[in-house]
Amino acid sequence: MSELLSVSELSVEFTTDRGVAQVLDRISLAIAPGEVVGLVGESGCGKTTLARTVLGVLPAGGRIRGGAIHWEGRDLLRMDARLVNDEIRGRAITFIPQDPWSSLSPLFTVGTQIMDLMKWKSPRRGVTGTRGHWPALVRGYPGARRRADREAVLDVLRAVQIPEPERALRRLPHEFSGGQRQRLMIAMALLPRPDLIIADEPTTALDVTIQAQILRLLRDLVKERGVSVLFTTHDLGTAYELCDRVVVMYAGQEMESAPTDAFFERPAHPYTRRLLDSLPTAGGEIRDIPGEVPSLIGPPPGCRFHPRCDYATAECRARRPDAHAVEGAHRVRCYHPLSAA
Amino acid sequence: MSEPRAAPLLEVVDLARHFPIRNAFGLRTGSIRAVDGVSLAVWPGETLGLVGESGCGKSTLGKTVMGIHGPTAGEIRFGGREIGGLGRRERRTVARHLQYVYQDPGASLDPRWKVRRLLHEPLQIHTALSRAERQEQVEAMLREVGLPDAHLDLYPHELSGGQQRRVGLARTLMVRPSLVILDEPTSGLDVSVQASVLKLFRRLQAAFALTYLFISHDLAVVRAMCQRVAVMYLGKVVELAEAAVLFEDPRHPYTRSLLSAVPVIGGRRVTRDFALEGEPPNPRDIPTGCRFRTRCPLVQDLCAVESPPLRSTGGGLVACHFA
Amino acid sequence: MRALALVLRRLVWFPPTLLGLLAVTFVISRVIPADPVALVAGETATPAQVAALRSQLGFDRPLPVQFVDYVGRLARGDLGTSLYTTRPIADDLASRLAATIELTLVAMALSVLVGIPLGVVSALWRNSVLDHALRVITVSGLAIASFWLGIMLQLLFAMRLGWTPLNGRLAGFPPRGVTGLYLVDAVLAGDWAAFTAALGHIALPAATLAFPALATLVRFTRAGVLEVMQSGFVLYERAMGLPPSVIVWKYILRSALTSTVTQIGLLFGILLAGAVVTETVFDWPGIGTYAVNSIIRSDYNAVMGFTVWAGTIFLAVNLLVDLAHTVVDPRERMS
Amino acid sequence: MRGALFVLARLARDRSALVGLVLILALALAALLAPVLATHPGDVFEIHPAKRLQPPGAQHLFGTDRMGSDIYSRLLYGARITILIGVIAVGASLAIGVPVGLAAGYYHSWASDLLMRVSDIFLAVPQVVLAIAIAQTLGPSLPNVILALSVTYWPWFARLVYAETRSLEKEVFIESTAALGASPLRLIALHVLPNVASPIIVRASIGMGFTILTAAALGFLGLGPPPPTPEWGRTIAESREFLPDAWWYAAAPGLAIFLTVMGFNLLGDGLRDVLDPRIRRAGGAVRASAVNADV
Repeated sequence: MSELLSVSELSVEFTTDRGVAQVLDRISLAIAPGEVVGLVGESGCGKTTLARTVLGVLPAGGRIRGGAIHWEGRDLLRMDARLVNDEIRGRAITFIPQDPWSSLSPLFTVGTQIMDLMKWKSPRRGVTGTRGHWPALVRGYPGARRRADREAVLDVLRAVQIPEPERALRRLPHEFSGGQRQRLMIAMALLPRPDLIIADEPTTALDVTIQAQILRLLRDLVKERGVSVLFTTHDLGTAYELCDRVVVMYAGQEMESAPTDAFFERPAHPYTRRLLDSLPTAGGEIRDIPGEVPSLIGPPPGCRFHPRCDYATAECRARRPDAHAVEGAHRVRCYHPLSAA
Repeated sequence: MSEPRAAPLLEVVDLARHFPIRNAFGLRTGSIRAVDGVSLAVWPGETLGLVGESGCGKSTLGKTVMGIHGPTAGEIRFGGREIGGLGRRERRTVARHLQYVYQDPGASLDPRWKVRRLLHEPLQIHTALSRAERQEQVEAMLREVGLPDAHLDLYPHELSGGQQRRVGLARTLMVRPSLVILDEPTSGLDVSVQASVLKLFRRLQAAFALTYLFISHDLAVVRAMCQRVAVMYLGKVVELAEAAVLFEDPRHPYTRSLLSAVPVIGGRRVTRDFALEGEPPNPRDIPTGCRFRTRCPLVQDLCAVESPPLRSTGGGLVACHFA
Repeated sequence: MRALALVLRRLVWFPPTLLGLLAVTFVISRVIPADPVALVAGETATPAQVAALRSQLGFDRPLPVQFVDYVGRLARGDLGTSLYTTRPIADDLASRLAATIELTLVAMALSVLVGIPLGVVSALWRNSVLDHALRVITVSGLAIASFWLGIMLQLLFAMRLGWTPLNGRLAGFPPRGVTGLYLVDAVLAGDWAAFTAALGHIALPAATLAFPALATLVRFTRAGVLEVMQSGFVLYERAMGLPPSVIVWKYILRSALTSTVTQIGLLFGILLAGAVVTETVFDWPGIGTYAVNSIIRSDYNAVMGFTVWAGTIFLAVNLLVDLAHTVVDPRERMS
Repeated sequence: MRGALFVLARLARDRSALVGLVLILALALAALLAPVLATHPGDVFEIHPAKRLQPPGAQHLFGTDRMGSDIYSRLLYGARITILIGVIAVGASLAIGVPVGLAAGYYHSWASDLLMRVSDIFLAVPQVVLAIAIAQTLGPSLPNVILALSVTYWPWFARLVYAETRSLEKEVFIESTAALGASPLRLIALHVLPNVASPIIVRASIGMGFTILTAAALGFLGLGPPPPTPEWGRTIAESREFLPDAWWYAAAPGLAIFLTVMGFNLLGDGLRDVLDPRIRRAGGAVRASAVNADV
C-alpha cells in the first residue's frame, strides 16, 4: 500500500536552560491513505512534538536534527517553506487542537474565522505557486468562490451537528460549549478536503459523554470521506475506540506498532504490557511501573526503557533495537519481545 | 444497602449551595444552584465515590462540606456534631479531623515556601510540638508518601506533578485527619503515575485508618477505589449504590448512558453504539421536575411535573420514576 | 458584562471622587497654609487690607460653610478670580484650552502611530538587534526628565541647526477657524503657510511630550503581543498555514490592541502631567504655562483652579477609556 | 523570602539589571563621598563671579555655573538631595500605602472601600499636578517637596498592594492553607505579605526613579529647595538663560538625573524577573499585567 505520510529517522531536540533535551530519537512512522493511526504515550514521550513537527509548528527552542518527512514522495523538510505553508499546511494536512477553549480568537465571530480559512485553504482555490502575487493582506476573495465556499461551510456544519449553522456563523466563540467548539474544529479540519488530519489529544479536555459523541462523529466522518488521521492521546481507551492501528512511544522513541486488536490483546513490548497492566481494574490489585520516566537531557543509551524493564540485558543498554515484524503489520523494537502469551 | 455499621462519620442532609448571579449593577438576578438538596452519609474506613461530569456540583459539595463555601441550606454532621453553621474560629478546630486535597496540587502549595516549611505548618497550627519533634514527624510522613528527604529543600515549582500531589497529601495527613476529601486526585496524571498514586492512597488509608470522599469524573478509577458510589447530575444525586451493583446493573438512565460512554478496552465500541444526545442544560435555568428529562430516553409527562425523590430499589437508591 | 459593570461603577463613583478632589484642593488652599488670606492678599497688603479681605471673601466663616460655598461656586463654573490677571480663572483657562488640547492630541497621535507598530515589530523580531535597540530607547524614554529632553532638543534643533523655531505657538496671526486648533484650522482654511509654520512650532514640544508616552506604549504593546503569540488560536492558525501577515496584522494585533486601549487612557495622564512642564520649556501658551506662571506669581487661586480643572478632565478621560474598552472588546458588547 | 544573596546572584546574571545596580551604586558613592570626590567642596555655598560660565576643563571638570561655582562639585552634593528626597518620599509612601492596601485587600469592610476611594481621588490626578499645588502652598523647601511627594505617591502603593492582595486571595494555596486551619493573621503575615513583597519591591525601585523625576520637575518649576541648595532640577532651570553657549551647564545635571532614574528602572525590571517565580515558569515572557503595574 503506497504511503501517504512516511516519517523516517526523525530526531528533534529542545534547548532548555538546563541543557539540550533529545525529545525525538530517530522516529519512523508511516500512514497509509484512509488509515487512522493512534500515537499513544505518557506525557513527555514526544507524541505532541512529533505531531507538531509534521505540521511544521515546532515550539520555540525546538530544532530538527535529522531525518525526513515524506508526503506523497516529497520531503516536507527540504521543500520551499512558502510552498509548504500555502499548499500542504491547512490543505493536504489539517489540524484539530486539544484545547477547544483557546483555539479560536475570542474577538472575531466564528464565521469570520472560518471564511478566513476558506479564503486561503478552500479546495476550490487553484494551485497558487509561489511567485508574483499581491501580498497576502490585500489579496481579494473572488465573490463566486466565496459563495460556493460558504455553502460548503454550512453543509459541513450540519454534518458535525452544529445547531442553526446560519446563526452560528454570526456568534462569538465564547457562546459555544466545549463540545460544540470541538465540532467546529472538526468542521474546519474537514472543509479543505485534506488527505490527512493531525488531531492532538482532541477529546482530552471534554467530559466522557461529550467525548463519546465526538469520537463517534470523528470516526464516522473520517471513514465516510476516506481521510487518514494521526491521533495523539495519553488515554488508551480513546485509542481503542478510534484507531485502526496504534503506535506507542516512550521517552522519545517508538516502541511498538500494531493493529488495534493485536496491540491491546497481544502486546509484544514489555512497556506496552506494563502500561496496559497499570490501567485501574475493578477492585483488583493495582500494578504500577517502578522507577521514573528518564530525563531527556542525557537520556539512557540504547532502548530508553531498559532502566525500568524486567527483561533488560546488556544488548538493550548498548544499542537501540531495530524494528522487526512480530506478525504481519505488528512491529516491535525489542530484543526480547513478549511471546504472544 | 448493607445495614449501617457504627454511626456514620459524616452525614449530609438536604445540603444546598447556591451561587448568586449578579448583573452589571451588582443586583442579584438569579442563582446557580450548584448543589441543590443532597443527602448522603460516609461510614468510618469507607471510600465513598462521588462521580459526575463537570458542572454537576461534586467539587462544590466537597468544598461546602469542608467549609470553604458556607452552606445555603441543609445540615452537615461530622462525628455527630453539626459543623455547617460554625463560625470561622470553631470551624478551625474541626479542620484538624476533616481535610481536603486539591485537584491542582501545585496551586495548593505556596510558591515561596520550601517543602520543609509547608509540612511543618500544619503541626505549627494545631500542635505545640517542638521544632525537633515536628521535624521527626515531617521526615516520617515524607517517607510514607514515598519522597526522598532531599525534596525538603525544594520549591513546589521544582517538583513534578506527581511529586507535588504527594507533598499536598503529606501536608493534609500531618494533623492525622479522620476524613479526607480527595478532589479529582488523579486528573491530568499519566496511567503509570496514576497507578502509583492510587496504590499510595490505599496504603495510607490502611496505615492511618482514613475515610475518603473520592471525587472524580474518571469512572474506571472510581470503580477501582470505592466501595460505594454516588452519581450526581446538575446538583443532585441521581443514584447511590454499592460499586459492584452500580457498575454491573446501573438503574438510572443517566448512569447507564454515563457508563456506556466509557471506552472498555477489548469490549464493545462506544463509536458504534453510544446514544446519549445533547449536552447538560445551562445550570442557570434547570428544567422543572427531573433534571435529566431533556436528554432521558425514558422521559414521560410525570417527569416534567415532579422531581423524583431518591428511593430504595433493593440494590441501592435511585431518583427516577421509571427506573 | 465585566467592563460594563466597571463603567457603571466608575460612573457611580465619579461625583464622590470629584467631591473628594475638591475637598483635597480645599484643604490644600485653605487649611494647610497658616494664614490663607495673607497668601491671597499677597506680601504687600497691610493688616487692615488683609482683615477686610478676610470678611469680604468670607474666610472668617467656619470651614464647612466655606467648603459648601467653594463647591457651590465651582459647580457654577466659577473657579475664582486670578490674583494676577484679576480675570475669572475659568476664562483664562478656557482661552488657553485649545493650545493644550492641540499639543496633547499631536503628542498622543505621535506616540500611538509610532509606539504601537514599534511594539509589534520588537515583539515579532524578539531579541533581534532592533528589539534590543528599542528596549534601550524605551527604558531611557521612561528615565528622561521631559523638561531636560525639551531643552536638549531646543539646543540641538532650534539653536544649533535652526530647523525649528525656539518656542511659542505661531509667529504670525493664527489661521481663521472655529476649532482653535491651528493645524486643523489651517487645513480647513487651506492656508498652507500657516500650517507649516504651526507644524514647525509644535514639532519639538510634541516630540518632547510624546517620548515618555511612546516608550510606555512600545513596552506595553510588545508585552501584549508576546502574550498573544503564546495563545492557542495563533498556534492553530500557524498549523493551518494561514499567511503569516494575516495572522500578525489581523489576529495578533487585534488581540493585543484590546489591552492597549486601556493603556492609552493611562497615557493621557502621562501627557497631561508632561504638558505642565513641557509647555513651560517651550513657552507654549497652554494651560500648563498658565499654571506654572501662577506658581511663580504665587497666584494661589489660579493654581487651585488649574488643579481642579486638571482633575476633572482626568476623571472624565478615565471614564471615556472604560467606555472605549467595551467598544473594542466585543465580548462585553455582546453580553 | 529568598536570601538577599540569592537575589543578587540572579540579578548579576541579567545584564541590564547589573547595569542598573552599577548606576545606583555610583549614585550612592557620589553622594556618600561627595566631600572627598568634589574638586571644590566649598562651591556648594561660596560663589566666584569672576570665574562665571567657564567651559569644562582641567580645573572645573564640568565647567562653572552662572555664579562661578564648580558644577561637578555641586552635582555631587546634589546627589545627596536626590537620594534624600527619593528614599524618604518612597519610604513614607510605602509605610502608608502598604498597610492600607493590605488591610483594604484582605478585610472587605466599608472602611477598606473608603480607603480605596480616598486613594482613587489621589490617583485621579497626575502626581505632579497635586504635588505642585501642595509644594506651592507650603512654600519651596526640601521638607515640603518630600511631603508633597509622599502625600501624592502613597496611593500608588495602596492600589498596587490592594490589587495584589485581592488576586492573591483567589489563589488556591490561600484557600487551602485557610482550610488547613490557619488564622487570618497567620495567612496575611506568612503567606500574603511574602507573596506581595516582590511586586512591592519592584514597584519601590521603579517608584524611586519616578519620584526623582517628579522632584526634579518641582525643582525645575522653582518649587524645590531654594538656592544655594545644589538641586539638579533647579540647576537646569538656571542654565536655560545661558544656552546655547554654556551647553554643559544644562547637560550635566540632566544627564545625572537620566542615569540615576535609568538605574532604578533597570533594577526594577531585573527584580521583577528574579523575584516572581511564576514569570520564570512562564518561560520569561513578560506578563502584560506586570508591565502595566509599573506605569
